[in-house]
Amino acid sequence: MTMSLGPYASFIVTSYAAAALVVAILIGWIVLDYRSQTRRLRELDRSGITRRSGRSAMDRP
Amino acid sequence: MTALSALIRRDIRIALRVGGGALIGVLFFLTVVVLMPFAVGPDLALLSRLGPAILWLGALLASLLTLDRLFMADHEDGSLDLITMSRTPLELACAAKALAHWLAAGLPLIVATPVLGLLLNLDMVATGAVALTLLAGTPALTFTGMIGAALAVTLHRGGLLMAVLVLPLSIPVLIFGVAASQAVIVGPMSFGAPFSILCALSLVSLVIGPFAAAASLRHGLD
Amino acid sequence: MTALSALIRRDIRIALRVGGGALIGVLFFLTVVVLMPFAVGPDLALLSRLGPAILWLGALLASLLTLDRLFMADHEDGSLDLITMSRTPLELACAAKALAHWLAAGLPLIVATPVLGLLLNLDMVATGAVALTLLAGTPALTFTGMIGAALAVTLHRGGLLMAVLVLPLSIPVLIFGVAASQAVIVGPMSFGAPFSILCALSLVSLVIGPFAAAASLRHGLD
Amino acid sequence: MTLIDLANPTRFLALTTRVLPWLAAATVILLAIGLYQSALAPDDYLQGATVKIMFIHVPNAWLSMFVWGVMSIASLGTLVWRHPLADVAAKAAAPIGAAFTFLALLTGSLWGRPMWGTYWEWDARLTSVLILFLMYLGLMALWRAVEDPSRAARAAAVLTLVGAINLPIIKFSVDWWNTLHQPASVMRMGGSSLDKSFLIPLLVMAIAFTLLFVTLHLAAMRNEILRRRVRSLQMMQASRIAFSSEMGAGSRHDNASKEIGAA
Amino acid sequence: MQLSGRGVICVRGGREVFAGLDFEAASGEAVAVVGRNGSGKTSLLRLIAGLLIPAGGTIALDGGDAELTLPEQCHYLGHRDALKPALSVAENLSFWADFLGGERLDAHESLATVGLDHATHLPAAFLSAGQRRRLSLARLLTVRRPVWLLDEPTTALDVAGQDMFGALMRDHLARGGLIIAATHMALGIESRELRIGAVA
Amino acid sequence: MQLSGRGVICVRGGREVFAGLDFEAASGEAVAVVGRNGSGKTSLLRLIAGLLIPAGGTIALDGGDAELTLPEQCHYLGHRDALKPALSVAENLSFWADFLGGERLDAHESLATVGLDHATHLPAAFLSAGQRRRLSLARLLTVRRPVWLLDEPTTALDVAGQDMFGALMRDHLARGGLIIAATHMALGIESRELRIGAVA
Ligand code: HEM
Ligand SMILES: Nc1ncnc2c1ncn2[C@@H]1O[C@H](COP(=O)(O)OP(=O)(O)OP(=O)(O)O)[C@@H](O)[C@H]1O
Ligand SMILES: Nc1ncnc2c1ncn2[C@@H]1O[C@H](COP(=O)(O)OP(=O)(O)OP(=O)(O)O)[C@@H](O)[C@H]1O
Ligand SMILES: [Mg+2]
Ligand SMILES: [Mg+2]
Repeated sequence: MTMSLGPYASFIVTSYAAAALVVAILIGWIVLDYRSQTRRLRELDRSGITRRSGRSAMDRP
Repeated sequence: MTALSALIRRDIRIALRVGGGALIGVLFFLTVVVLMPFAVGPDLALLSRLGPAILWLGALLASLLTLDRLFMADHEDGSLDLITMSRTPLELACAAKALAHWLAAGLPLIVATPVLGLLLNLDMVATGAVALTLLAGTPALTFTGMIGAALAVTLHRGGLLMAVLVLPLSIPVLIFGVAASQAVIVGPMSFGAPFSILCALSLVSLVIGPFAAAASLRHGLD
Repeated sequence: MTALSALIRRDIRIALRVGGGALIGVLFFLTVVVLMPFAVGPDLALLSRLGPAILWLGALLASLLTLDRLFMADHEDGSLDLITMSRTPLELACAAKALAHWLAAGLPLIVATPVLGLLLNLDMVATGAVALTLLAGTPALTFTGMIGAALAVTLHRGGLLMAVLVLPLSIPVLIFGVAASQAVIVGPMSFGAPFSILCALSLVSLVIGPFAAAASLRHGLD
Repeated sequence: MTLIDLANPTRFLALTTRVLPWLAAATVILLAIGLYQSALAPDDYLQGATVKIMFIHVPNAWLSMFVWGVMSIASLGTLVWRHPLADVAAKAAAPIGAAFTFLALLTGSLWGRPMWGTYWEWDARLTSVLILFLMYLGLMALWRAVEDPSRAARAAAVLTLVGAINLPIIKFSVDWWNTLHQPASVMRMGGSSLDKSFLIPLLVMAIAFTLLFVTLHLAAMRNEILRRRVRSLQMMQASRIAFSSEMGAGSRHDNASKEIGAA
Repeated sequence: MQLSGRGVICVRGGREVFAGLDFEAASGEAVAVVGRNGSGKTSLLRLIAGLLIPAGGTIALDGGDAELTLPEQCHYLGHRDALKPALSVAENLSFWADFLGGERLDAHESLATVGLDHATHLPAAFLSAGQRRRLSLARLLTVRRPVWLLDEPTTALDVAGQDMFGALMRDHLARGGLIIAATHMALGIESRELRIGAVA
Repeated sequence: MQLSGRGVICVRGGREVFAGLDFEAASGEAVAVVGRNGSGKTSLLRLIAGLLIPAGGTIALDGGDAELTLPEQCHYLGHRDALKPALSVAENLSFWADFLGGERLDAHESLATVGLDHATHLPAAFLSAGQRRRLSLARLLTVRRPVWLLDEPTTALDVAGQDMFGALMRDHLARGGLIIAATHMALGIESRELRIGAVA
């Protein structure tokens, strides 16, 4: 299936591509951030710091 | 009432003795105005077309230059603690401080407009229009800028961060101020519409500014 | 040397933390640039003609917004006493402080110029020219501004004297900076002449600034 | 699970872990449907194929405002109830909102070039969206610049609420001033004036993007909670060291009972 | 009149400074808050003054003016003295008198009491540390407030100044006022001690 | 080493504060400057530190490092503590150590001595009044200077802090340093008194 996008194809494609790119950046940022935070929590956990309740810093119910 | 007028008188007195509120704005204006011919070349028609924009930019920047210490100085010497504790509602005290700032720093700009208008090749009517829009619009600049000044205290941060937070809020004021003056100078739009929006903006900021500033100060206590 | 580099590192660190960092500086210039079309109107040709002036005004403003507290903050918390007493010559300490200020407030603007040039519709050559003039000229703004900052401490006065003394000194810098950039963009003058004057101004201020500031601080002791 | 439970960060983490995969799956499916339908949508008789930009532009434009709305509600939570989860919600939303606003501006100008013959025009709608974008950036700068998150939260909340005034201006700017930009055609009094063949894909895309926002927001909130947990644990570590050396002043209590991460 | 706190919790910068603090002070009574550096004395005064918000517990004044909040009935004398260097001694004092409002004394008289009547026209920038402190004290005299919250009030005062200040406090208590003072030294008047934090 | 002043005249704001003041202090000796508020104690310290210029008379240090001026051999501890709220405790201290230069001690060690080693990474904005004072004291320890000029040094220190500071001063004197301290209270060490102005 081919679409005919007319004389402004580049504009349309750029729009969709930009949207995809920005959303991908957002997702990438969130995933990387999650990784680094959990890694730091694990490090703290290993160094023996626990939360007040005595549970490990990492445990997620 | 005595409390508020005491606050206003004190702030104006300090501004005149220390900050030189009046002169800094006027001088800043002058710099901006002197600079323009070099930027756009010796084209008098163009200069007078840009006149209102230049004056408005000057006003905006001059108020930024002095506004960021509006609450910070009082915070640093402990006055703000006493003002917060006092029987005067904090919103009113904030409004009084902003009013004092406008009187010391905004009003001189308006007074100086006719002189600067001459330098920018504006005719009498145009100068009058710019002065009028400044009179109607600069309170909005002060009262929105006040929010940034209060945030500066809350955040322990001044300078550029404050400017970055406040400038977007002042863009509408700038747009309508310049639009109203341009309407008089080149037409064809009416002066009334943008001017009344400008007045509306000032009135809205007169209400929102003190409340937002007081809220920010209250929540930033420590 | 350690003493001076410690001073520079401290001042930059404080500027980045309190001012909000280089990013905020860039954001500030972005806002100033975005502001212009609102004031001047949406005329791209005019905008690119005004471009250098706008960037130069941004630079002036960013240095003015922060410069007046260059020595005042150190004076108020007593650091200046210790700096004066130390084994480092006061002239060098002043120069170090000004350098730190330029690195924190002036350099980000120059780095951001290419991006801002795009928004102002400047082409590559023009953007390069503006960046070059800023690189050559902003030190002069900082180092003359420093004199005003020192006088502000001596005279227990901030804004007013700062403005009265510094703005006139910085007007030539602005004029030659804008003129040099304009020469590249619209011609027909040569770029070399105003640019070399600009460099000369910077060099002169690099020498005079620290001496004048240190003298003013020494005589203002109390 | 009641609202009170939700307010507890640990419960919140548990909930998001359970819900996020489903949300992500739903987003992907709806996006696929929306993209397929918009590919099939006919050309507009006036705008030609460029109308396809609408399916990206309009959802992003709506979301740019919606996200600020979410942040405003969270700000009320911060100021009125002083709830730490509200801080987290507001902080996590800002970059996502900025991204959507950026896309609305970008796709708008890409659409503007064929339609109006210019990428950018200083008209009221465009200008107010640009201001929205600058305010998003300002908020992000504020969050980054301030160490103490609860202090930053309160300041950001005030600024967010003040900035909310911009929302009605964006929404109604096309009605108040006659501008280049399209007046409302989907969400307006008296029903939509848009043809079904455009309306349905548009609505699907809008729902898909909203789901995308919810997914990203919950994930970002989770990150933020973890970040604060790390911070409070690090502070705890610092004061542990203090106790072992046992000297001088300072609080001897285990710290941060109010710190969200310590919950 | 009775000022009382129940189970007050103070959190600063994310760290708990003290928790579960109970205290009370009645009319005519002075409470000296003592404790190590950083134990939270200043924080307690700021909590009472409404300048910090307690993370838990309540602070209330019974028998005061029902129309006014607690902070509105307090004088707070902190480390920072709320003086403007650019204004003269008289201007500084009369500003606070006008701004704080309520029942008040003649400004010149209170300047005489604190020993600054010869310096009324001097800018506050010219004052020595002890003179600045005296000027702050004059504020407490000029405007009447039943509750005085004093943070290390005798700092920088010379011996004569400390005596003068002791007399002022006794006067205030005799008129039914109450005083909460954070201090590391003897307060110079009879007072009950409130210890915060572990014993040093 | 011997610090001496001869006929020192001090004029501030156009008014003569004191005139014809003679004083001296030798190695291992502490001088307590006493006098009423506004008598000129702070002014005297600032004259010695080179922060004020005497309107008459001379101040000289004999037997010190001949290559250095008097102020360069002094530590000055004033009312204002030269701390930057935005920097951490450790950053504040290490800046002054680097900037002042000369012979010096490990920064962490002196923080431990003043009881701030648990707070090295806290921003100075978070410190209580006494903790700020302790941080200023750490500066005196980290960088060695023979002459200490102290302006009401025990302000805001708790009892333990005052003891700690007394020990530090004795240490400094034992190493051959000399101390000039303006104070309204007992200094906590043996000292000679220098009275300025009329007797209170
Ligand atoms: C940078 C430029 C643009 C910006 C910032 C912008 C912004 C917006 C915003 C904020 C909305 C949502 C308004 C609402 O919900 O009432 C919107 C909707 C819309 N925009 Fe744009 N726009 C831009 C350019 C364009 C262009 C060039 C077109 C087409 C010619 C266009 C067509 C539309 C349409 C059809 C809607 C939907 C209106 C409705 O149904 O309510 N926009 N735009
Ligand atoms: N910056 C100044 N300009 C003019 N005069 C000043 C200045 N600072 C202080 N003075 C005056 O000089 C005199 C001495 O001040 P100084 O600060 O030396 O007193 P002090 O003995 O330290 O008093 P205190 O015990 O209150 O600290 C005072 O009368 C004061 O008014
Ligand atoms: N602005 C602030 N932000 C965060 N923490 C703070 C702040 N001010 C003080 N603290 C912390 O709170 C604790 C109590 O401080 P506070 O000033 O109440 O002590 P204090 O008892 O008055 O001490 P001092 O005797 O030294 O005056 C200290 O550990 C201090 O580090
Ligand atoms: Mg204290
Ligand atoms: Mg003194």
